Amino acid sequence: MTAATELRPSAGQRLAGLARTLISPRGAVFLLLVLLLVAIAVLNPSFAEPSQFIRFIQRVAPVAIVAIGQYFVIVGGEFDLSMGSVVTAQVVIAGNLIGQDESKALPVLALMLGFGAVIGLVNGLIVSFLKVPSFIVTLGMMLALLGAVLYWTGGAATGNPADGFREIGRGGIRGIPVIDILPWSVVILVVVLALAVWFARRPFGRTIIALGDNPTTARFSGTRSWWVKTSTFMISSLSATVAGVLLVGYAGVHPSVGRGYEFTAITAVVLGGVVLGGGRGWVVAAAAGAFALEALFTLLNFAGVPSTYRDAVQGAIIILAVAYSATTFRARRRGRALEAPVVPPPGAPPPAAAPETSPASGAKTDDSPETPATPAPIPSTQRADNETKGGS
Amino acid sequence: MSEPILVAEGLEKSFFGVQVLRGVGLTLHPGEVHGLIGENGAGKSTFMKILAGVYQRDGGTVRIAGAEVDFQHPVQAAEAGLATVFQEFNLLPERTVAENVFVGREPRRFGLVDRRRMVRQTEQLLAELGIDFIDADAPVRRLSVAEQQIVEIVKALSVDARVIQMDEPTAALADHEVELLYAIVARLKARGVAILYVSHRLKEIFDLCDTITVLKDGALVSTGPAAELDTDELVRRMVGRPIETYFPEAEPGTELGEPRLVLRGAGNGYVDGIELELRAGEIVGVAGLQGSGRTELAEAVFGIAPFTRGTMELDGRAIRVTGARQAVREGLALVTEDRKAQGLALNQSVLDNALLVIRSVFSRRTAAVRRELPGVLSSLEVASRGVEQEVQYLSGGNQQKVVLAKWLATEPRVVLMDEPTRGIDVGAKVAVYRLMRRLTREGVAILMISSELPEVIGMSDRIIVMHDGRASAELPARSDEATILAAATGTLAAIELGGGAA
Amino acid sequence: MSTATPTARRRRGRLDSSLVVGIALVVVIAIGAVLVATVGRNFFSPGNIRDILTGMSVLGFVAIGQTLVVLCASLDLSVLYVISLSSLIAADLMAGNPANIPLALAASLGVAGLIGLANGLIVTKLKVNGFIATLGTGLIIKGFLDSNYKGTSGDVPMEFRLIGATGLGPVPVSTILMLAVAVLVWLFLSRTRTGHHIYAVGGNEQVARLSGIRTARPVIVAHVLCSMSAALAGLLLASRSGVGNPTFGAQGGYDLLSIAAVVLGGTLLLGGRGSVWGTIGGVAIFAVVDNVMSVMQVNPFLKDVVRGIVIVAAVAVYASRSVERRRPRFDGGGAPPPAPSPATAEPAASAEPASAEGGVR
Amino acid sequence: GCTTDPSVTDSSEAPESSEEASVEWFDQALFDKQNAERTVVPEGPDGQPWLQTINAELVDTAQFASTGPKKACFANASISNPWRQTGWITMNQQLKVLQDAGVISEMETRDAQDSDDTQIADIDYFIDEGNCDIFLISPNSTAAMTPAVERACDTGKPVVVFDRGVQTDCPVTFIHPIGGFAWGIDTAEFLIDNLEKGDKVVALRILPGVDVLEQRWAAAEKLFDEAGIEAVDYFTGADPAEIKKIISDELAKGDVKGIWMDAGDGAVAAIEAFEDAGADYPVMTGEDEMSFLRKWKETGLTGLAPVYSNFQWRTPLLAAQKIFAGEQVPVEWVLPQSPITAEEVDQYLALNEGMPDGHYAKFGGEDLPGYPQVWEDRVIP
Ligand SMILES: Nc1ncnc2c1ncn2[C@@H]1O[C@H](COP(=O)(O)OP(=O)(O)OP(=O)(O)O)[C@@H](O)[C@H]1O
Ligand SMILES: Nc1ncnc2c1ncn2[C@@H]1O[C@H](COP(=O)(O)OP(=O)(O)OP(=O)(O)O)[C@@H](O)[C@H]1O
Ligand SMILES: [Mg+2]
Ligand SMILES: [Mg+2]
Repeated sequence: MTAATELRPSAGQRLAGLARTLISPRGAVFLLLVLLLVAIAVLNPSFAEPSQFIRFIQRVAPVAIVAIGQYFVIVGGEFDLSMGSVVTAQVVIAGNLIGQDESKALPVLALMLGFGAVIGLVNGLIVSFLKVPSFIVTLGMMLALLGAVLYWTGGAATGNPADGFREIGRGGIRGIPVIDILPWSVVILVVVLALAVWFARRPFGRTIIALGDNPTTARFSGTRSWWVKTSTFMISSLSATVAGVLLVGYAGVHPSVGRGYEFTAITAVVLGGVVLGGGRGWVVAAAAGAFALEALFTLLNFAGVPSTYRDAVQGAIIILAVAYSATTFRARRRGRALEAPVVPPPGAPPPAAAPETSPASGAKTDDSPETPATPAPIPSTQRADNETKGGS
Repeated sequence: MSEPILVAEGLEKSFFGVQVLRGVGLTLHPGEVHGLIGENGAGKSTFMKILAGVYQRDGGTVRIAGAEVDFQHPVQAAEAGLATVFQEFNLLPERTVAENVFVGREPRRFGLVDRRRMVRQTEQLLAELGIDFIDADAPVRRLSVAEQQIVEIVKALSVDARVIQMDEPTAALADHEVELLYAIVARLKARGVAILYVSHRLKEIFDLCDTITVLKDGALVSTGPAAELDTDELVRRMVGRPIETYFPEAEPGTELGEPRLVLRGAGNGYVDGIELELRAGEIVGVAGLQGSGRTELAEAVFGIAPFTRGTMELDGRAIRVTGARQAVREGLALVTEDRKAQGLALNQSVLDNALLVIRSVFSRRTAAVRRELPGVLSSLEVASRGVEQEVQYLSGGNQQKVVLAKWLATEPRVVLMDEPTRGIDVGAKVAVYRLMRRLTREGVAILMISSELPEVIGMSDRIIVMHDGRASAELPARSDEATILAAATGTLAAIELGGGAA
Repeated sequence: MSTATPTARRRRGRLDSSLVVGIALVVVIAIGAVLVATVGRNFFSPGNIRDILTGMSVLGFVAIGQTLVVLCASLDLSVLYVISLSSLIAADLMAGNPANIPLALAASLGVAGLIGLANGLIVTKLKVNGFIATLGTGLIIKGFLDSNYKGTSGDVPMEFRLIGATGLGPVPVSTILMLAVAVLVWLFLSRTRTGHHIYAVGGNEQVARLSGIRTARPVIVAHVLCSMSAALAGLLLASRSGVGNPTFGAQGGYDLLSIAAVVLGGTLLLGGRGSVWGTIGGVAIFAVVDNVMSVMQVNPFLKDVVRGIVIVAAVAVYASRSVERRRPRFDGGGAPPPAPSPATAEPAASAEPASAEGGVR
Repeated sequence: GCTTDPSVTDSSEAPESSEEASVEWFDQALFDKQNAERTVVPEGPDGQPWLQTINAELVDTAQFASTGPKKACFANASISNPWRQTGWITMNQQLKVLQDAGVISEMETRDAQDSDDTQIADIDYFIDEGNCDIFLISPNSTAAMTPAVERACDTGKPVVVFDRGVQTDCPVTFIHPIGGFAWGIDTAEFLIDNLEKGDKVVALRILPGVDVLEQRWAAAEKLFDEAGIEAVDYFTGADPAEIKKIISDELAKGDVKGIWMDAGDGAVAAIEAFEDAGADYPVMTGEDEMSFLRKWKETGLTGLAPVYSNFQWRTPLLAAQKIFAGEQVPVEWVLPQSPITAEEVDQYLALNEGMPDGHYAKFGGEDLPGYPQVWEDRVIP
């Protein structure tokens, strides 16, 4: 096991590993999602029909895409509170600039993407170069952007954009056997998720995580921190743009479209086990967090919970889910530290080989896992390193 | 002799299955200064932390004034009269000196924190130490490292301890400040306080200590009156083996090549007038006291805080490096002194850390490097449970090897190593030394900053000594410790003094 | 290093905390006064001052509490609903009867304290990030409010309304109360152990722990006090309007605004540094900006644009100030220089300047 | 863990305050009053509904009679929704007319951005600093604004309140359309007429706690209940995405025959949810917002557009004119409020062609300067 050689896990080990993953913080969100979906299907069996289920995915797509964008910002160690306003702005832009003229759809789409990129660029540059906390930068952007868009449009959009454009969020490929219709939203979500997974594994994506984990190390390693950071903001603004395109198709233009999306996205990402503060988390889990959140809302709808109680249930579940992750995470981390006896390097001379060692040595040579060295109130440095991230 | 105030017997400690203390014990008497010495990683700090209640011992007993104690927390220890100046700083930079001194046990009057008393007592403590240049009301972030060290000492003194442990208290102090500490120790001693004193500076040990205990690899080597020892004997007990086997010789085929890195009159806000020629296949050691600007020299070369004066040439080309990214592209590598803060992303895997530089600077080479990586890691003898293991679970030495792997992957031509063996065990050290020799044979130029003089002496082809931001001397290979120290303290004239002091 | 004059150092140290906020406030006031004068009004007239101070009071209460929480590196997003809830509890319990005032005050502060306690426990014991924890508790309270209240409720007796309606000259009583709370919190932070420990825990939890501080306690206390001071904001709103309202909190957007005011006041979002007076300064900046925009009848949508820009710009001023490396040993080089010219080199330095074209690539 | 139960209140000290401390918004007396007002033929100039009155009880304003241009101070709740934006545009155009006529010198406006606290401060500022000759107030909420409005009355200057009311009689006049109960009755009766007993109606509500909105639902819910219509209500925040999700889920649960809305925002999304699910169009009540009228026309569904008369935004300034002229004005100026029916849709669509979707068909500004450009471009001062 030395020298970085890996063991090939057997099938049984893999299954056990899968089970462990599901109850682990990393997999908890998938477990939660499955439970919620099953509960919905029990309450309303038609939900499980492919044609209904695909509609559910269509509906989640914008939130999931926003969560994917927010994932990159959070895992890079920052926040993006401006996503909701970007969604709103893009929705209103689409309504006002495209109007009923289908031929404008493509140019305006390009403009929207450009606009999204610029918003992210501005956020990122201010965070990187003016050293303003991203919480504040994106909060300011959230206010300013929404105000500017409302000012520009006199508070409301002219109207829904042309149906051709709205088809992206509303329509799909019809006549598919089992599912009847394959909404474009679903296709786009799959593409975005695939891109995100691919991107997160690319050198650049891994650099984002490393930067979120330890910005100093990243800087000393030659990372162009400002660009990496800025790009995460651009990704999130672009994902908000895509969500805006889907939403304007799905629902139409209104200045309240996108309201609260930043919090929904952050919640989804955290539900997905991504650590606020950066450096830890899996993009698929973040998307799953969005699905879990939407499934929760749907479940509450189907269960007939009065709409006023929904927030309360949502709040409780978020706290419990995150507390579960946070506490099991700590427990596991402790456990892991225990089960990780570091094999001394073969090159190292055995300690006892030193000529003048005290005779008292050798009293305790077994590799038995030691308790992690610390009294309760003082964690050893090993644990301390991520405690600051995982904790409050 | 009086009754012992502290008796520790047979202390044992393991971290994750690696035993770092094997039945170590010692006895402290009131008014005694007890030196605890040993190599890096010998277990000195661990021993102190067990006494202080930071770590729980696995075995052994500790008695204070005859009563057996088992501290769960340093505050308990402090209440029992045992205070500790830890090796790492434990200060809150945003708080004032007085607030730091009294954090956790602020004095109160009518239920409110008595700020004035806090400041007054701090000033008093400072005055007792004869220090007038630290403002008790100034935020600690404004203090220099030395001043911060003094605050740490004051913090320990403020509990009115009967036993004070000091873990390398002079590491960050300049000469006259060391004198100051001497005075402090003398005063404490006169008060009947027992002091357990750790230092790597043997001269200090002989100047101050009544008794000396030597640790090696977590085990007790000897304990006895200082008067019975001299420097040579002490070193022999500490190191326990001839230094020749410790530092590998240059590998056959290593050739001194063209100058790779040349600095002429280079300087910035932190270093000044640096003259340096680093040739292919050469290891140049940089010695100096802490705070002498060695790290800043490396950082300047690497573009973290670029030079603003003078010239820098790389392979004969004049260049200005203004950022780490550019430095990496130019073939430079910087193994930073603070592994955890600057060298690693602790939550990431071995693989991710090893690929960090490649991914962010030469991303197109990632796939190729990734294929070679297992080979590199095994050649460095990295012990891990696989490349997917998070580096935070690795031992310090293995972490350091991951840092080295990260840089080797970039195939650098000039490697700047800042304390490359800090906090890693003997075996890992030898591995690092071997690696350095291998690199030089391949024509790499190495600038090695180290606080461990034997290492500097054992590995360097030439030695630069820094003092107060300037290169105060350039010494040939195998220069003796005394000369280096003299240059480091800016008192080259005192060369003769060093070795024979005791 | 030992000879550096401590006084000079101190002056620099003090400059970048509350003082900068004060300077920023003065600048904002100066600009505001000029702008207000251009529309023929007097910025310093009693009515205008009263408007500004009134604008400060509610946000001031919330931001004071938020300061405590931010100082220990947490956040409180639930203040929004605590404000509404406390206004409702108070107005309902008072029910127009002055005799009920003490009970009503005790009840709303008590409930708020319990909510803060819950927040603190969730953050410290369940290890849920403050952002998420308080987002969650906020939603729970919101659900409670929406389910149990359908609009304004209760009746605040005249005696209690006077607090919101009277003033000493141009200074409203509510502002005086707010400033009194600020003084109390300032005393709490500077004169109690828990206050000191809040800074310690926010600054470095490890160090705090090593120093024997039970680190959960200050965080919990901060959350409790934050909720209670949000409740004071709710009480003030009830006093000013005569009723409780389940949307009082949301109307003012006090969650994010209070955090922005805290950061604007120079408190580190990561905890450990900051002061109540800075926060009051931040709140005052907001109030002045709002007042000036109202007097100038700025389009309401544009007001948000200006607010957004002010928040970022003001924090940028502080942030860029606090980016300081260690002190340079050699003058001339200074902190990371933007475009150092080799010409400034000392005489000893080499003659040949580093050529630009020889360098990169 | 809360110590109060809102339904338990000490009623001894709470006179005539039906809203205060009440869980239910339903108020039989008000319901009956508004129900009756629906069928009253309004008095006043033909074709100028903003000057018409219903069951007016006039009050003398001779004490305010005075010549010369006057300064109006307008404390506005907000312009945060399309209805208020449209009205605000109309009001400003009306202002121009009155300024040209030398009645009003200027109107100083403070916008409270939906905050009670801000609006109270705004009114106090006007009292101290405004040099106001008349206060126009569109309260952000009924009970909370009462003390501030009383302070404005105490200055002795005329006070005009419109849209939402306050719990005091001190203003010279309180201008509003018939009200929420009338809306609720209009819409519920329409749905009941067009649906069968046992059919399901989904009610889409914007937000809780605003009296004019709550009363709409209070009336409708009562009538649905009596008629055996199954109605479920949701708060949507006017977010069309939210609306669409809600309808989709309801459709997944079973047939939805009717849609009831307490405001027109988002009507389109509701209709589209039916289209996307392949379900039959519901019987639906929206509002006179253009987006709904257009979609209604396009789909040909069975619909009704209840109206919360947007033209009321003209009335306060016109009331000011009357007050300064010493003319009598109604104490409670009830403006007509009649829904747009299927027969009238074409007419209103034609009338408002070119207006944005967020425009309100019965905005009543056709005779004002700037028509139609100002409304088409949504020029917000
Ligand atoms: N918290 C810890 N977890 C794991 N290993 C540890 C921990 N603390 C110390 N060690 C290991 O224990 C050994 C002894 O370390 P210790 O810090 O006591 O050495 P030291 O003698 O003080 O060295 P130095 O002179 O460098 O300060 C080292 O190998 C170190 O890596
Ligand atoms: N003039 C100065 N005033 C205050 N602090 C200084 C000064 N110069 C250096 N320091 C501090 O001293 C510490 C060590 O300095 P530096 O890294 O330059 O020296 P070094 O010789 O590399 O020391 P080390 O042995 O710690 O690596 C740094 O943290 C730096 O902040
Ligand atoms: Mg040590
Ligand atoms: Mg160094």
